[in-house]
Amino acid sequence: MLLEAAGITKIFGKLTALDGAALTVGANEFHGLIGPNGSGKSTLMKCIAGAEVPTTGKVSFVNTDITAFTPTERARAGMSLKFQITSVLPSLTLYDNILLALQAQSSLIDLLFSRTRDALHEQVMTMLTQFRLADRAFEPAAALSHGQQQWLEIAMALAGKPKLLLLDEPTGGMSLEERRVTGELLQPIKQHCSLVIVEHDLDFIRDICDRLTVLDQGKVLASGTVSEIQANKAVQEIYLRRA
Amino acid sequence: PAPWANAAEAPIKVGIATDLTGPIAYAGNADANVAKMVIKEINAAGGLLGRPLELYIEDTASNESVAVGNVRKLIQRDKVDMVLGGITSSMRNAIKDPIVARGKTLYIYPQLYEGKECTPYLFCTGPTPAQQCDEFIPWLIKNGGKKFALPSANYVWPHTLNVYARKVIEANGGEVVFEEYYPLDQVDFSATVNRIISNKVDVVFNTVIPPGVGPFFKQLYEAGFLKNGGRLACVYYDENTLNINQAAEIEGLASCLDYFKVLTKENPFDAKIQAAYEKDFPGNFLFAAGSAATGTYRGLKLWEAAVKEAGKVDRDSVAAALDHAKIAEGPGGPAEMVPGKRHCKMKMYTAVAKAGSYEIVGRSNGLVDPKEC
Amino acid sequence: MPKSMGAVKQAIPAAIGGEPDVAMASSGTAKQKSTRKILPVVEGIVLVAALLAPLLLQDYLTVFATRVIILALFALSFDLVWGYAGIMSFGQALFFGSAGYGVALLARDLDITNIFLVLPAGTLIGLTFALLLGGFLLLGRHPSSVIFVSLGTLTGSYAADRLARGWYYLGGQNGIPSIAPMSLGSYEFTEGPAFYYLVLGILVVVYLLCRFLVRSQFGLALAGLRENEQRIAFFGYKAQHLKAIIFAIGGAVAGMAGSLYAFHEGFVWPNMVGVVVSTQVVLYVLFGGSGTLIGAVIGAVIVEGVSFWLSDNYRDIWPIILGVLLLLVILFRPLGLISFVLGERERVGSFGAKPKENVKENVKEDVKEKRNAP
Amino acid sequence: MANAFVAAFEILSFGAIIVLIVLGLGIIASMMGIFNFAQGEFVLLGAYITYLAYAKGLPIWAGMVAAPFVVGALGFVLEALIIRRFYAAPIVAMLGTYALGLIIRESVRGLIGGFYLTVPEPIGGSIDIGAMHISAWRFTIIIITLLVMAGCYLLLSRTNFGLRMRATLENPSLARASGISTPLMYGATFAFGSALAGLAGALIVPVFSLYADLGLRFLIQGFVAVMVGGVGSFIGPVAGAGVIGTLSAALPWIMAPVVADVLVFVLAIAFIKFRPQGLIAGKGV
Amino acid sequence: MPEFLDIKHLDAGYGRSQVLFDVTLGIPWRGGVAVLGRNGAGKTTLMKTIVGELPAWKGEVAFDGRDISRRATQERVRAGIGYVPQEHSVFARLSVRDNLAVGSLASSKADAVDHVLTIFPKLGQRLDQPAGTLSGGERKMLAIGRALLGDPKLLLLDEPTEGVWIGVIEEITERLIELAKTIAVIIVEQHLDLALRVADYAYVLDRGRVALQGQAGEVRDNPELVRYLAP
Ligand SMILES: Nc1ncnc2c1ncn2[C@@H]1O[C@H](COP(=O)(O)OP(=O)(O)OP(=O)(O)O)[C@@H](O)[C@H]1O
Ligand SMILES: Nc1ncnc2c1ncn2[C@@H]1O[C@H](COP(=O)(O)OP(=O)(O)OP(=O)(O)O)[C@@H](O)[C@H]1O
Ligand SMILES: [Mg+2]
Ligand SMILES: [Mg+2]
Repeated sequence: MLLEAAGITKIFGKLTALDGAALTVGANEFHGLIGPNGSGKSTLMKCIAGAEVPTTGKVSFVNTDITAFTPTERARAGMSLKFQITSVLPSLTLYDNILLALQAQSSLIDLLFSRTRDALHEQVMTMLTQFRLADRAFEPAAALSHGQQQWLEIAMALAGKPKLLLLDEPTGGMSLEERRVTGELLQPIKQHCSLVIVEHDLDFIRDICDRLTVLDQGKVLASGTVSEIQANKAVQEIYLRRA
Repeated sequence: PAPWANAAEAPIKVGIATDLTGPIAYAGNADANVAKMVIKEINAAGGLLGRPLELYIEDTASNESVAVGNVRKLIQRDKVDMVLGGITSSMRNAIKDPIVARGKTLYIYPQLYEGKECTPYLFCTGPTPAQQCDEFIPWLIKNGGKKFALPSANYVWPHTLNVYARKVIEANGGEVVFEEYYPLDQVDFSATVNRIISNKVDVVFNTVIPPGVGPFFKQLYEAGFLKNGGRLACVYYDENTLNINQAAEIEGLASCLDYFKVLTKENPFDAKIQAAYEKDFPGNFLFAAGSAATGTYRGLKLWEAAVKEAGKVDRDSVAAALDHAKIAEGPGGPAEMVPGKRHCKMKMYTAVAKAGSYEIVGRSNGLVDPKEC
Repeated sequence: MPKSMGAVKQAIPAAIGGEPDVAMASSGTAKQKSTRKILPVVEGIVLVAALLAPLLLQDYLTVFATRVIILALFALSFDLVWGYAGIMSFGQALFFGSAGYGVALLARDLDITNIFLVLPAGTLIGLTFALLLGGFLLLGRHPSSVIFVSLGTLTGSYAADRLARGWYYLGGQNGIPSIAPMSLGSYEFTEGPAFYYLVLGILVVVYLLCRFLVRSQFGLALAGLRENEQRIAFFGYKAQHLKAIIFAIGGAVAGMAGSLYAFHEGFVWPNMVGVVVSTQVVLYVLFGGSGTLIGAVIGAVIVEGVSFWLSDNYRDIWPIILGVLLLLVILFRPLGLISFVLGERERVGSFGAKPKENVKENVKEDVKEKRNAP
Repeated sequence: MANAFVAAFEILSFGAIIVLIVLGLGIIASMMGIFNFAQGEFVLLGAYITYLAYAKGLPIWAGMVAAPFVVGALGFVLEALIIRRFYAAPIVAMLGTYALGLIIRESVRGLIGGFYLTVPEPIGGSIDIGAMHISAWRFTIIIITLLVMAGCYLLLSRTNFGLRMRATLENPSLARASGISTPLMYGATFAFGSALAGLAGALIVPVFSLYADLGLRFLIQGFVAVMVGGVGSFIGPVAGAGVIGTLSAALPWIMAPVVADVLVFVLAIAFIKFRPQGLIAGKGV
Repeated sequence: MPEFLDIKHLDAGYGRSQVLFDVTLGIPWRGGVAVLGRNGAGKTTLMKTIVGELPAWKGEVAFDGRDISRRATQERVRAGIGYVPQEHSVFARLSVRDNLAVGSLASSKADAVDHVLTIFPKLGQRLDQPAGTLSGGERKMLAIGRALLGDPKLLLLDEPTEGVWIGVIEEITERLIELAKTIAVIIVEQHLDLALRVADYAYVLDRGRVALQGQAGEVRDNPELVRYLAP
């Protein structure tokens, strides 16, 4: 298994946001994480990426225990996260945003003497073109609309060539057509990368994911292949229940 | 000025570098005013060596870095023949090198200070610890008591002065109960006041400076120090500093300086310069000893005497003459340089604050020796 | 403060009148406006002026100019940490002053004035102090907020000032006067043209190094740091290390400036480590324009020059006038004087060249060209 | 025993003075996110107005009452003309207010001739309990400080003012979209913070006498207090001021004052480092 | 008879870049209006211009018969416009309770908050939590709740259901349909179904221009629509 998170509990004050949740993702697997609002999806993603420290539980990645790793160390181990709330670097250009993500793992010497810059240029422009942002490459990211910022963030998350990509609601604010395109853009990475994706749009999830995990009130309600989940009684129930 | 328009030779240039802005601007402005007055007077009397005097004033801004820059203007741009100024010791320290060593110019320092300044070509015309303590402390012991406290601001003047004062106190049978130093801007003295009261100190020989001194005296007063017969002593207290506290809070405070304004009642020459000063500069900047105004006057006059004797203005000739220069009249009386010492003998007065003004209670017999260098 | 700096930054240009200079014709078909490159021109003009200055100025002004150049070096050190990495070092004087004190003690107690010993020593002292303070303030579990760092450094500098005033070995309030001149063999650097060209040379070298630094990809990492430290940590940057490194480099440059200053002025005094000088350097940089190296230099020159002139001509009220001028610049030119000639886009710049030009230009080592492709 | 009582009183009274001075600073820092470097000069202006009243022969308390209003009004005007432009950039704000402070300070220095001037207390002398003497005015200051603190607390917690203010600082555009007039809120808050500084100046001038650097003296202490207490609430800075004030008055009782002086700051930075949110984490009022 | 909100020939943008070109639209006194368009089409910009966060460069914005294009945002809001922004739609450091309190500052109804809490029971469990720590969906609920508390006569919703769980979307949709019977609602939405259920009329923006408009049903069936929504 590429990623194994087990027994993750996260307590905020009185609230137990995650209650022994678990998630396993294999190599080259696209894994969907679904559940009602406040069920702990984002919190679980953050615990995996290191943005939150779980109260208890263990995360291992490529057979190493990374529970005590900082976000930087996790990123260097090959994880990459797109936050639910977009957080691009507003006054830098789109180009620089991507470049920043691309060169993150270079050594200090490389950074100083810019040996990688030419090599990176092609990649930056390819990414931007793929995400239909190339014509705005030299504008500051702040000038993008919300949806465009989502694209940029996905591009940045992809740029680091991660082994595991964590996307928290990447298609928020996108139309059906735009979602479809996003799905297409994600497909090719399956060659070298696994994906955990949080989404509310079931159709989208169904289209691209191999397996699903359903969270409800901090607990894993069900986990399995798409068809297993669709047949699951408990899951159907929460879809009928109102928040 | 017109009368000099066709003078044969260029004017003699006098540089003043003093704190025109910043926390002690009141002193610096008074010094600058005195310089203007003296220069005007000399020029009115026909100048020096037949040449007019020209005054160059620069601000030292209580900021050593600004000061050094401005002093260089005096030396390098204006090429003055002499610089007088600097009020605090740190200022003197900062500017003496650009003036004397790098600038090869004569420097006169007019303020009362801690002594020990023995740099060649640097002449001091304000009182030294010996001049302020030798007669004053015995008076305090007689009129206050034997137990002294030495609360002080933490810088070189109090440190050095206290060493001397302690010697005199002990030589006269007194005792120093404690000697303590505070950051310069300390404004709360409850711990100190408590020690003074509980140790039954007779005399507080104070070298705390503003802004701390106001609250300090007030706290002492409120704790009943004066009521119980304690005596305040402070050797930089002059007319300027009287307003820091209400009269009652410093009733009986004793000071020892080379000049007090009350002397104008007994001394016609003092009355004359005081009147001339107030006529020209009626504002807030008082002609007072603690702000170096008297030292400035004395310094300029001694220098005038020296230039006259030397007959030229180059540094070495003037310094040689200034070494033993004398003036018969000055603020508080005559003054003369002690040969080889570059310090100045002068008369000293002990005065006591009564209801917001000073009363002279003691005078030195003749000129007091600075005992420096 | 939990408030993200990202949001604050984003608001700056719009809120303070600086138009968010988004060069694009229309929403869909955005095209970058061809921007003339003004920065190199400004740099060239300043350099030529600096080279000619001693020939045109009277002696005493050359001495003054020497000091200004040393202060410009100091300003550069602050600009590096604040303008480029977004670390608000409100205590930059601590490194400047401690190096000054350090070399003053070397000269006073050990008679060491050799330029090849004292300058490295001063630089090292600045570096060490910056590493210590920076390590304490910037490293740790939680990333430290800008306000915390600014007040932390300010307090550090304030405490150092008070320590210097209270410590007798350092001369207390009086500082250390009459420092012997810096020497090279039997030659002594006294104030004047030789000293001027010495510090100018040092400034140019340090400037070029800084320029290389901020335009390398390392500079991009710094820009990311300035924008949002937490975010770039998720890319895999060792954000805190980067911060500590740049802070230490800033300290080293400040230390070098401090030791030159001590020898040039011939004395050191507590203010030199204190809040007054710390604030002063911030003023230089903001006045000139932070985030451009040349802005820091221009700021130091203008602030010092104007104060010098004002104190000459408005002797009694010059601090007030200076205050008013500062306020006006901060109000109407929050991005500094440099923003009169430099657009926001060129200031923030981009680390990527546009594709077309990049093909044309095949310059290998020269970083500048790549960034500034016309 | 008596000694301990006097010590406690003295330490407490200095703590109260620092609290009084920091109140306004804390409100502006917490509610508006601006570290106002001109705050010391607002204190100075309060002191100066009190002095003016005294010098013109008016009763001193009249000056003390006028001071907060005049300084508050000035704060309101300055906010509209100057401070308003800085909200987006807290660091620029520090320098802008620094320049403002410089202008005010140097002007006042000109007006008072750079001297140290005494202003008598409206309630002078000391309260004598047996052999102990306690300053009547310092005692009054403690009482007024407590009253002002309580008043501010009520204002911020019991009225919508505090809520509007916090909403405005947190997200100005959303606050506007919620119908809050953000310019008015900023103006009112800044004026309120300035008025408190004016009051502090008026009350402390009899203790410390009037001089141009009066406010500056307390500025950094004030910032440190705000940080120690915690930005973001009203109570935080007040608590911080209490701690810093009493600490800097108490330490000289047990060690050399020069050491105590530096120690306070070192302790403060170390404390902030290990508890960055401050004594009281910024929540609520 | 003039429309409730009458926008004529509106140009607007950021700095020097123009985003909206000659936009004209009318919103009736009650009923829903949908604004559609792909990412970057200018929907948010339009909303911001209506509430006054962005100045109109040219053209006219009239509300309730009065020109409001020069008025400050807070005045427009007090005049009866409610706004749920797309991003930063809650006061992150204020508690949920305080967020709601800010919403009801202007309102006189005592039980208004309770009413909102019955719509979104989830919020009731989170009252003392800083709004910035809410989950994405909870945050949206809070933003909508806050806007409802102000008793608006015209409600602007910029993607109110982004990140909201399907069950809740249903709830929100019903509320909005309800609401649109009494007040005017402008909704920007990527959920085409939802938008067109709430709205009677729809505008489609393309690169800052109105490309298509008409009754909800017509627009939905228009073959052009897909083209305008595709990236
Ligand atoms: N820092 C925090 N402090 C307190 N509570 C928190 C914090 N962060 C999250 N929560 C709570 O934990 C719960 C889970 O939040 P999380 O963001 O993981 O939900 P989610 O599944 O991502 O929901 P959504 O689909 O709405 O984004 C929520 O109820 C939220 O309010
Ligand atoms: N602050 C800004 N400065 C400059 N341009 C901007 C700014 N905000 C948005 N834009 C540009 O204006 C155009 C319209 O943006 P707007 O946010 O209105 O789009 P939108 O229709 O709301 O898109 P989305 O569906 O992604 O939210 C876009 O091209 C965007 O890049
Ligand atoms: Mg979420
Ligand atoms: Mg939008």
